[in-house]
Amino acid sequence: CESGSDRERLTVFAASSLTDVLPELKAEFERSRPEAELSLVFGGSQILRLQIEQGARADLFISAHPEHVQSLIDQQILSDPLPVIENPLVVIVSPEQATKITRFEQLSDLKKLVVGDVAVPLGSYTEDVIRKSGEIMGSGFADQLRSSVVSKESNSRLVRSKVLLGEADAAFVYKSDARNTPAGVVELPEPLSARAQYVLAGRDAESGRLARQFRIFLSSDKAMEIFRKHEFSLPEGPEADGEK
Amino acid sequence: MKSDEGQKNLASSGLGWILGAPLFLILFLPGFALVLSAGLSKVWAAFLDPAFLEAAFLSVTSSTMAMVLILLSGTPLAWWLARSSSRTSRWIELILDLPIILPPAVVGIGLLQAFGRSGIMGELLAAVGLNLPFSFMAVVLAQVVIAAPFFLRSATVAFRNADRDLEDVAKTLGHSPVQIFFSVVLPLCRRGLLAGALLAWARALGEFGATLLFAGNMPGVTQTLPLAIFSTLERDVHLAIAMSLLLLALALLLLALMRRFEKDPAGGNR
Amino acid sequence: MKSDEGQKNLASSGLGWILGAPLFLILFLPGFALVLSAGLSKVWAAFLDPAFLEAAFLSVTSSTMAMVLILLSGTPLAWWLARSSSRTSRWIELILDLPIILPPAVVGIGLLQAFGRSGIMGELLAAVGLNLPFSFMAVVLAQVVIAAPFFLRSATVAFRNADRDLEDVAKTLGHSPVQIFFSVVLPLCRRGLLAGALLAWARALGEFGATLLFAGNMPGVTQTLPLAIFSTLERDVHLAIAMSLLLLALALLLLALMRRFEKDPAGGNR
Amino acid sequence: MNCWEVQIECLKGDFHLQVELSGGLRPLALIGANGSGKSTILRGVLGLETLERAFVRVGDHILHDSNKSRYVPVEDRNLAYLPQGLGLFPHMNVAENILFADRSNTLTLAELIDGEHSTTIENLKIKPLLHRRPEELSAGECQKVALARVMIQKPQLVLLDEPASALDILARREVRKVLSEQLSDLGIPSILVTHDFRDVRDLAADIAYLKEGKVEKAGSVDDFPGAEADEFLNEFFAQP
Amino acid sequence: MNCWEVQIECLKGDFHLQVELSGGLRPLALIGANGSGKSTILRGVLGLETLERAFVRVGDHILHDSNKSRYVPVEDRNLAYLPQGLGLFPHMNVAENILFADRSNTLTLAELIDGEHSTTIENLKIKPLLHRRPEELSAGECQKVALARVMIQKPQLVLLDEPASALDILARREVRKVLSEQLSDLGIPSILVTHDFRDVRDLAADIAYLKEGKVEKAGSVDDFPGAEADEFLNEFFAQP
Ligand SMILES: Nc1ncnc2c1ncn2[C@@H]1O[C@H](COP(=O)(O)OP(=O)(O)OP(=O)(O)O)[C@@H](O)[C@H]1O
Ligand SMILES: Nc1ncnc2c1ncn2[C@@H]1O[C@H](COP(=O)(O)OP(=O)(O)OP(=O)(O)O)[C@@H](O)[C@H]1O
Ligand SMILES: [Mg+2]
Ligand SMILES: [Mg+2]
Repeated sequence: CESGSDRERLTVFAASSLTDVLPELKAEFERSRPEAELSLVFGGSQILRLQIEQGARADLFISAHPEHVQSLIDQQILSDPLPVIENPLVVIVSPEQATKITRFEQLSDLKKLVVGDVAVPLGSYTEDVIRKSGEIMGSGFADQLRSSVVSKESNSRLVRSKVLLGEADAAFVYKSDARNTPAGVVELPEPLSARAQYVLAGRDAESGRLARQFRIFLSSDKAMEIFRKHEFSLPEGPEADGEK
Repeated sequence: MKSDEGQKNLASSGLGWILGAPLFLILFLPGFALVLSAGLSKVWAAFLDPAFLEAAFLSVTSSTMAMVLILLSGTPLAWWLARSSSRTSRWIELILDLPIILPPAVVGIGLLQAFGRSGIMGELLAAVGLNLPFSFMAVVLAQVVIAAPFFLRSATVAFRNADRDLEDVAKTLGHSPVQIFFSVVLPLCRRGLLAGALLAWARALGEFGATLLFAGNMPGVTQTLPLAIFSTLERDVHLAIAMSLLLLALALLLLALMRRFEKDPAGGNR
Repeated sequence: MKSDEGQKNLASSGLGWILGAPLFLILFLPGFALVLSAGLSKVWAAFLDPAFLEAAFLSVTSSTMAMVLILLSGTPLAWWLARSSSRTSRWIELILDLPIILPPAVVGIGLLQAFGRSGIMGELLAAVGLNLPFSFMAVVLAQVVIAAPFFLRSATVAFRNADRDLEDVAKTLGHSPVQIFFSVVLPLCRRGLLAGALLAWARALGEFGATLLFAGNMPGVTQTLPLAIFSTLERDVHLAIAMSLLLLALALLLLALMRRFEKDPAGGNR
Repeated sequence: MNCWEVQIECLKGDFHLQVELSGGLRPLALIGANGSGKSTILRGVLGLETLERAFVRVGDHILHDSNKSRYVPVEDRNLAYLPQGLGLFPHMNVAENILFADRSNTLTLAELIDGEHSTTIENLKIKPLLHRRPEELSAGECQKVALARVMIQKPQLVLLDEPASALDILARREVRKVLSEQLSDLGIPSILVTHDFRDVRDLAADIAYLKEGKVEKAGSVDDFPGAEADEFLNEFFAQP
Repeated sequence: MNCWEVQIECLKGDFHLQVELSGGLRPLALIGANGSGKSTILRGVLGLETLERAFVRVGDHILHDSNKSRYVPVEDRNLAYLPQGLGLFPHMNVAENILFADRSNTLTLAELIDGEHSTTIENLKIKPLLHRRPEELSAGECQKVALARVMIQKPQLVLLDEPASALDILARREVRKVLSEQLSDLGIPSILVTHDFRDVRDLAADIAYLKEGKVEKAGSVDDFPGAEADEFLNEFFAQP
């Protein structure tokens, strides 16, 4: 694995919610250009940003929230931001309750709800959803949701694991993480919908050609197909959500 | 003029210091860097952060409860391990070290599968009305599992090193094993036990991964200081660092309190 | 017929076992639950996972290097701590415990700020061409910082408990302090030092947070087994558990190897 | 009937101990070369050794009978013992060490100094040491403390392992005097290991001569003629 | 000129030691009550005690002179010492314990058994013990091992702290014989702490009588008249 010293190397730091999809993209990309070798490093967007600030050699950085990329650009470490893909929020329901709970309004029947910590992108999106649900469905509903929260986790996978291990009844996660699980999936009703925006930025000086090619590859049809398979959705253009 | 004997001792322990200095620096510099990087105003902000006081209180209470459990049940267990010479006890001794090696997050998963709603003991616990995950008791339990091995190993070694002849003499003086344990064995093993308790308590106070998985992260219920710090890390690194320094200060305070006990009650130090 | 003396001993250590059983169960059940939940096929899949072998190799080499550093520099440091009675050394002893209390992730940040590009020692290290963060050496360094306190405390207690009179006698026999250290002090403190080394090594092997921050999570370069397990946890909980069991098996293997050293070379056990 | 009787068989490495002993109110002096098994016998009587076979009776109590699987735990035997290694507790001061032997657990420091044991403390000259730790004492002073710890007990049988080996000559004389008075006053039987003929003489003790784990000869002092065929006994009785 | 001279002042708690001693080739016997400071003097000469003031000369070497801030480290003093607590290393067997005293570090087990020290091992009767650990020995056997460790050394001065206290009477006689021969043969001076007059007599030693940290009286045996005003001396010389 380490042998490819003659191959061109590209190090990509990516938000941990891309753990499943990026390896597939990497395989596809490397198939089309055998001289390239991609190495993927996953972590929380904030942690990765900190590491890049402290000198980690990342050629490209895909963050789950535009804020982290923007901060690195402000520090003139990275440049050329590019929205890549979006990931809508859904609610997953523990397998035992999956048949009973199918609509968002029924969430107030559940006792144990797990959400993301407000400090991470998932948590801030979730908080927006709950706040809006109070406006639309009555403040009693939102209060009921808030009081049934038993834990505020630091990423979507941790949140999901609580439901899959049977400890929590339901949880707000990214749609990509709801794929291929025994849990029931409840989509958010249209007025409440929220989505994470993945933004990419790169180190201009060193990475050069290969990085540019990977950028182009990410917006190719082939890449989009893979993204869609993993339940990501295309960016809806700058006017859709914009800077939060 | 006092004897110059001291000089020689100094010289040879100076060697210890010279050889030990690299490790000291490696251990000291990161903490020092943290102190430098956190401005005083940040520390103040961390102190005022609503999450801080609540989490600090939770940390102190949960680690204290964990330590009580560890000391109460771990001391006899370590004693048994030290005194039993069977093969079984050798294996048990080994097994009890394993939670140190497992990543704490995996320990947390193990805890869920053992004491969770659908875990091995789940129905039993539900029958007595106990619902551990996402509760304060889960925090304590996670800390016990993560920290106990450190106490157990130190205590076992201490008991094993204790002078059996003195126990025999105490028996001939008519004291029961339990009396002997408290009036002879414990005082003789004091240092080793205290060191073990200190390691365990420090580890419990710093516990993060198992708590996160088994108890979750709920401010005011299960969010200990390390969890609060980790949450803060996602939003403001310098605030998180400042909070860590407060954790250290808290620990130093508690340590200084404990130091009073470490001193020999009668003043001697050997 | 052998004496019945043994019966009594058994009875009183049986009490230890009864009181210790709750803690034993609490420590044992999570691991047991993990073993149950991971099917054999998953364990096999984990073993074949490309990340596994690479990470296992990295874990073994890095923790071995960390232990070498800790033993080489930590032993003299602990000796100095045990023998110095100055106030400074008391404070240093206390400070050296602090990395246990800090959340490992914060230790990692501290390491970045101390040895990172823009850290305190950054320019110095850059001048000699060393770029520590996100390298294999960073993994070793993180493990040293996280694990060393456990060794230091155990070793300090062991040295403090050593019989000074025997050292004096060895001096009168013409042996230099260094000779005495190796031929008298080390053998007498063998148990405490080994226990400390064991704790430190187990902790180094399980280290996660500081490594993640300071060394990053780069397969083949800095991804140790706990990091690989954490990454796997994101994608497949059961695979991660299976991988953890492999980590445990690896640790048991290494522990069993170490047990051979713990035995007294001359056969006796006291 | 004898006050106590002991039958012990014990294996320690190559060493094989097999003895039968008994005694009345008079002290029994165990004599013999180094390594002949004297200390092992005392420890066997106390229940501190693993014995192949044993029958130990003290007064009316059978403390150990391996044929009937009877074994009274060490702490219930009510025997006073001065070990050869003294066995002082390093974490207790002298007074605490002595008071630790009080089975009723009621004796206070004040009573120790002023009560019935005041003469013991006085005679042994350890009053100024009461607040010191064992590590702050000379070897002889330690032995005096260990003796005091034995003397405040009121046991069924007293076992003393070379109780005067580190004492100066005056203290030795004193100890012999105090022991002989106290033991006969209270009517407590005793077994005493010694290399000093003066102990045997002053305590008017019977003698058991031990050789390589067996009782070679036993009896009162008068049973041992002036000149013996055995070199050890010869030298032993040649002492003044 | 004397072979060695010692001036020592030392404080230990309330105890104040202040002595001046010197000696020729003849052994010097330090006698005195328990706690009079005998062991402390030996340890002071060795450099093991913290001394207020000290001047220690052995042969031509000044080992300690607090006026001139001269202090030779313990390990460079080349004095042989038998501590009162014996100081055997529990992790070494008997042979290793003895060989550990070989400063040249060349002596092997075979040489110990067959070479120049074979008679020492023979006389002390410790040959069958060579492979045992100290914990597997009787008290007297331990003392014999400690003696053997002293005797294989060729020091400037020998310091013995009650070297025969746990020995049986035959072993004591043997040790006195071996010591007196070996010390005078090799011309090594010695200081011997003892409570036994026979040691003084058989080694033809000079005497220093210590009382509460001071030298009360010193001289050859002939300087001490038969009947003394001092009770201790009286009792001491009343020994055979
Ligand atoms: N740490 C200490 N604090 C106070 N006094 C002490 C301390 N150590 C020793 N002493 C006292 O110093 C005195 C001299 O002790 P030393 O061991 O030299 O006596 P000794 O002559 O060898 O007696 P013995 O015949 O019993 O061996 C004793 O009275 C003892 O109580
Ligand atoms: N663990 C052991 N292994 C082998 N032999 C042992 C062990 N323990 C004791 N011995 C032997 O048992 C014998 C009896 O020892 P014991 O201590 O009873 O002798 P003693 O008569 O008290 O001698 P002393 O006069 O020296 O105190 C000794 O020869 C000793 O070497
Ligand atoms: Mg004996
Ligand atoms: Mg002495």
